[in-house]
Amino acid sequence: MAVMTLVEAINHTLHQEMERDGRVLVYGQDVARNGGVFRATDGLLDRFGAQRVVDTPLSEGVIIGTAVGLAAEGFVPVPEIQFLGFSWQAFHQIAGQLARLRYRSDGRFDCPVTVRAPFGGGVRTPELHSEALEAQLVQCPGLKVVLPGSAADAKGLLASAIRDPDPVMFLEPLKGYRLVKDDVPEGEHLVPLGKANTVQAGDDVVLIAWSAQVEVARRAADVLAAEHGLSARVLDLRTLVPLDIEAIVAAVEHTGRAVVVSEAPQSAGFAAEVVATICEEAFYSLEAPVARVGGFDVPYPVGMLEEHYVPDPARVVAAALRVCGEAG
Amino acid sequence: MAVMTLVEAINHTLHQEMERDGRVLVYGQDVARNGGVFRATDGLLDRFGAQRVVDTPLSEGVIIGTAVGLAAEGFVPVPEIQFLGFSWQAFHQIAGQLARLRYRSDGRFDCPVTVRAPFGGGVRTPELHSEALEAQLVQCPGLKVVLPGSAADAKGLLASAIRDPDPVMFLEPLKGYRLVKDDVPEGEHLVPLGKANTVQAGDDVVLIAWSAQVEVARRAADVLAAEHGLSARVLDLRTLVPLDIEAIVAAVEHTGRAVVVSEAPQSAGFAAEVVATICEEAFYSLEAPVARVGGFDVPYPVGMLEEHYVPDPARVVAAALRVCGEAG
Amino acid sequence: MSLDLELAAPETIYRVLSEDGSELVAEPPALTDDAVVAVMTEMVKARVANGRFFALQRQGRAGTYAPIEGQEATVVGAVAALDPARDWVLPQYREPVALGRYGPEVLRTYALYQRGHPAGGHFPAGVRVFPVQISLAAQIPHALGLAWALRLKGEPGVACVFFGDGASSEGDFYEAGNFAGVLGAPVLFLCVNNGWAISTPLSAQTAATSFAAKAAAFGFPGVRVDGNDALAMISVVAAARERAVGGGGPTLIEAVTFRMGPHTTADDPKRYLPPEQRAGWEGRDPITRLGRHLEGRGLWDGERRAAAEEAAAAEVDAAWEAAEATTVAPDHFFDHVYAEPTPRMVTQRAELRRRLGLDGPDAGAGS
Amino acid sequence: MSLDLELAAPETIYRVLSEDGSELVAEPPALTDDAVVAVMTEMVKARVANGRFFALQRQGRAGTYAPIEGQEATVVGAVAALDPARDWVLPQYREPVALGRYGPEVLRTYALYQRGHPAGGHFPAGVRVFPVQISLAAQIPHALGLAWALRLKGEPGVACVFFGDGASSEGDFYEAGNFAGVLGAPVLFLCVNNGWAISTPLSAQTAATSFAAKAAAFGFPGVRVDGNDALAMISVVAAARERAVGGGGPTLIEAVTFRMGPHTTADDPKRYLPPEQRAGWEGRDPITRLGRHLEGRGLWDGERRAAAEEAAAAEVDAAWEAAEATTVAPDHFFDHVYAEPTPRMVTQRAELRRRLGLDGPDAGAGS
Ligand SMILES: Cc1ncc(C[n+]2csc(CCOP(=O)(O)OP(=O)(O)O)c2C)c(N)n1
Ligand SMILES: Cc1ncc(C[n+]2csc(CCOP(=O)(O)OP(=O)(O)O)c2C)c(N)n1
Ligand SMILES: [Mg+2]
Ligand SMILES: [Mg+2]
Repeated sequence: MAVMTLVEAINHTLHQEMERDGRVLVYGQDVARNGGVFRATDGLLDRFGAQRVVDTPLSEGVIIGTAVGLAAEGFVPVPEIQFLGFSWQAFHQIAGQLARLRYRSDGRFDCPVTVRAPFGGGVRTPELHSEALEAQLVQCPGLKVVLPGSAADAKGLLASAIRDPDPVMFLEPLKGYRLVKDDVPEGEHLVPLGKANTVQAGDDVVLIAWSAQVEVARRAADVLAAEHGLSARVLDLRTLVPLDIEAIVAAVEHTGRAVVVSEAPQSAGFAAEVVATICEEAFYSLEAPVARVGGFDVPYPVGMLEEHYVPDPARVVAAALRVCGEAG
Repeated sequence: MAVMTLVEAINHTLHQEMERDGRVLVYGQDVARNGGVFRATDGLLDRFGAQRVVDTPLSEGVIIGTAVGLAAEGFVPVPEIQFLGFSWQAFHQIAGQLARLRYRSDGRFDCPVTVRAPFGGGVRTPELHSEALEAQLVQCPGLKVVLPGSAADAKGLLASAIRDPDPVMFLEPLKGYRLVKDDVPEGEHLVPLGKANTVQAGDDVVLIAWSAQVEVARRAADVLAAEHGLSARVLDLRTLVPLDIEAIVAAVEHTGRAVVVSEAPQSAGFAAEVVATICEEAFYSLEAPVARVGGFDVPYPVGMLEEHYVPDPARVVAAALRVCGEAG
Repeated sequence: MSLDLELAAPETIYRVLSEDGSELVAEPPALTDDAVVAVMTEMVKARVANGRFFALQRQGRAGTYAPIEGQEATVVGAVAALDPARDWVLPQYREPVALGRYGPEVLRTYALYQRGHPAGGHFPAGVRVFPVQISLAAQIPHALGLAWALRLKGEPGVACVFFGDGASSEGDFYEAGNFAGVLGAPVLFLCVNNGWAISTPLSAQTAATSFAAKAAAFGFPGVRVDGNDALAMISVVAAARERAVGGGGPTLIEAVTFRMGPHTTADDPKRYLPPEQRAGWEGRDPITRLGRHLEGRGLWDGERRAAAEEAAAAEVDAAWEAAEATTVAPDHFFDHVYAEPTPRMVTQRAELRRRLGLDGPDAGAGS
Repeated sequence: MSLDLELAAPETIYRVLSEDGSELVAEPPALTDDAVVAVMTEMVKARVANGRFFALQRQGRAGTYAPIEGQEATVVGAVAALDPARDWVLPQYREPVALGRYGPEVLRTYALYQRGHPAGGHFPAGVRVFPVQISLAAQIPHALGLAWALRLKGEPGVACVFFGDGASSEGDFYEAGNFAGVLGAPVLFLCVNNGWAISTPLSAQTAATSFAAKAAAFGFPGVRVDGNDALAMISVVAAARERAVGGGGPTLIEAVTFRMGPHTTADDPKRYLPPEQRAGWEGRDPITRLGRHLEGRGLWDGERRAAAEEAAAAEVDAAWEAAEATTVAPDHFFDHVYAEPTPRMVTQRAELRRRLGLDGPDAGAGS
């Protein structure tokens, strides 16, 4: 065990996976010479050389498109999109090609590609550096969508993603890169894709979240316990595809009340899918409507305004009190 | 009144709107010389000339990107994306630029752009010609998302979209272009954006749908009445942004039971938003969980298989019977 | 080889055969007689297959078809210069009937594709052909990825990607071309300039003096070749391949040809095609052209053509009958989305199977 | 004007001033003395503003800043050749401090932008400057749309779009360039080649012989100009503008310059920049260069520079103080998503206002 920040855990895991498997390639904008704008790929160029660690031109479409060809020839590409908002430049290759290589070839080709990108906001970036696009990616069958919330999960999920035979969108909490810090097993550590994690036990209400919102939910749970005598369970979904429906249903059957926390715009965000899933699979366990706490139906705002846009513990607490029938 | 197919109604409306407003421009792939691969723009070149009706190179990104500049200079662009699946090539311009021109300029620029594209499947096309991407577009705040289900609505909604000061994704049911045929008012006919339409009254269950699935829901309603003595209400949402929450809530409060029909992949599809909205706004009126009938979590399949993928009345009937507690 | 790609002016069109095939205007590629006859035979087969798939669509038995008529030399000539054991071919959608050199499985697989069968995307392992691509230009970055991989492995192969004059307007073409130049990867960018993108003529597609000229944006050679001259195609692609395998990097090849048929069986060229333009190309048929040359060499005659057509018809019919005989499970579309289905897909599939009564007699009750 | 864009070889770099500014190597643009001094003054202002925004970020008062140091002549020279009443300017993110010719509102608005205030995107009506663009190359198709509109209206203006060497690798650049060639629209594509895209050098960005050479893909002229030579920038942009307004179509202009500072205040060039490369550019400062020329003409001296710096500092400080004094409603982000908010936005906004207690004393109870 060693305490690492989330970005250190990513960097450490990339070193281990490139060491383990010579087919793993890391490339993207500023990943080699500069070690990535967040240092996630720092040191890889020196260690593994210019054949396996490559700075690409500024072309997201071809960064993803080449991964399709490299995968078909047996490599394991781990390209980086410098900020998730710029995955839109590559959306035709992500949704139409990367996600479908196996399907379009009727099973001929595996597609073991892991696309890394920072996810979400909270650090006053310029436009398009803080997007939360998980719902758009979940609407691309063929992709797996993974969002670690802790450094240990970042390692375990990234290693699993890289070894997975299918394309994974690996979305790293931008705000958590340096803020999130926890114990990370130094040796082999795999967290399976598709298993949610109960971050904290609790009986009155379950707070369901992913990525940076897990920490927001956890802090809300502390407040609920300390100030309102409510025992809140915190469930980190970790992966949206595959979705751990069982864990969601079990949690809701246990608490009867749920709040879903996410930072994307509310309408058609993934929180809606969680609510719909709960209503389909655990309707009769519900003692109150499920509440959503999330971004508003506006584009991610500029620095001066983001604090009012991104969910905070107070909003989660208020929603939890509402679903628990208290003065929310 | 005149009976028109849906594509005739589109063509007729484009003529009227270009006549009415000299700022309206129609451009895209094969829209001029060829009149569009579905003839939606047939005759516009002869009538309005090569300055206002333009065949563009094969570049979706710049088709949308130029609309941003044209709009900023006071024009009213009505570009066409030949098939919705190819809007992914332009997704960075749609989601990051077109949707945000007003927002990024803090209100300086209007963005009266209407992007037309065929939506959905059912006619055995090659890949990427049958996508249902409404949920991804709803996750782009700044866009309005409009999906007519009848020829009359196609006219009334298209005219409203073209006159709207904000960008509208106008999604036309591919399958309905020639199959859907109804009475269309020949003169001025505007259907406001944001108002759902009760296609058929009913008391036991409401079938909520949009685009081509409205007809599927209607036929299911007939079967429910004829074979099961159930009175099904059919609500055509017409526009997903703005969403007519009031109409949804009123319908659910009236019936207590609901089925949402759509053809996109289930996970994170817009149907989830409808279910979540119902659970938030009309939870205590629900007598049973809301059911979703839709596509599966797979890419749109090839011709031989699509009949098993796209919802059909039988599936809607089965779901309705389930939510009504009958042997579904 | 006399042809110097570095010096090729992107405005002059490289030819080996005169337009009527009666004489050689440049040194022909070094090929055995059998090899040249094989090229001719493949062109004939492509033409025959073209007629069959067109007819099958008209009969409502096969799906929308994109005819290759007039462009056979571009594709057959190009692949004749490739090594099926080492080189990848990435088609757009018009080329598959002309890829016989990559094995009989190609036509069989394509027949399944035209039938709307999912296996139509699955060229068998070992066959270095990528699935038909409908999303224009999307296959171009894939070709770069394959070529990059070959280079990393030190394998002496190339990726040859076909795309149309229209597809060349997509960002994917330019982004891949630019990155290919930087990597010096062994990619042959084969732009099939057939004059039209559905109803959009060249003049509305680009103002560049040629498509080959676009290579200047990438820093590697661009060359124009007569796409109706099979021998010229072989020479140019062979030279580009040699250069790429030798580490010389990519080449952009513009094959100048013409689409004699409609865009697809759903298209009506009367709406946009000036009849005189098509007429101008009628005298330049690639099969007649190479045929005349081979006749001069005593390698071809009406009899052999008849025999080739007969053999082709038999092969196409067999492929089609096999395709029509190939069934598919209605829930097949769940099979190859992921290596392992998600829990939700398992539920969805079970529901579908129940509904369709695929799990025994008493299944499907109710729904 | 002596400069002929049609004949410009995309490899030779056009200059008017010798590198040290001591002599004229080509005919200077026809400008009044006041106009040239104004160019000099704007460059000084840009340099001063650059220092201020850098410092403000370091003090934690302003957001991440992208320094323009070294590139002032490229931007100030280019806009000096434009007509603010008719021509649109579309910046990337490094240019705004050098757009003073478009009015004092530009700097004031940019100060709001650097503060993270939403009004930072709103250049006042009448100011033909598009919002700062972070999504690389995304503004290039917008420029084409604006130019297309001007042509349709018959207005004699152009759209001049700035983008970096890195941005030139995006599909948006190529797609817009190609369509602009077809339309013959009055667009000036101004590629600011400052040697680097964050840590990515030119050699990893493209293998083309120059960025100007990419114009061959579009069918219009490409020209290289010394981006540290304000007079050369004026001549080239003026010629391109004249050509565009006269219906001659677009021009691709590559300004060769160098980014003397870090990519942004968040960047550390020590990680990638060879010190000798930067050193090589130290002697080519654009302000010193034009300064020497103007001194020779008796139009400039240390005193005037000091005065210009003082005036600039005052203007920047005023702009910043105004920005810092500008408040914003916490729910402002609901204002300009649509002309009319959706019903759901109305609910969301009401909830936010209640929570923040913006609707009177007893509001916000509970949540
Ligand atoms: C990205 C994308 N946009 C639009 C289409 C619709 N479409 C199919 S074929 C075609 C024309 C293609 O022309 P070209 O590339 O010249 O190939 P050709 O058909 O002439 O062989 C168009 C516009 C598509 N398939 N993909
Ligand atoms: C589409 C897109 N991809 C990636 C980025 C991240 N990014 C910001 S600036 C930059 C480098 C830009 O280099 P260049 O275009 O040469 O402009 P310069 O910074 O040198 O002025 C990158 C990669 C972005 N902003 N937009
Ligand atoms: Mg073509
Ligand atoms: Mg640069």
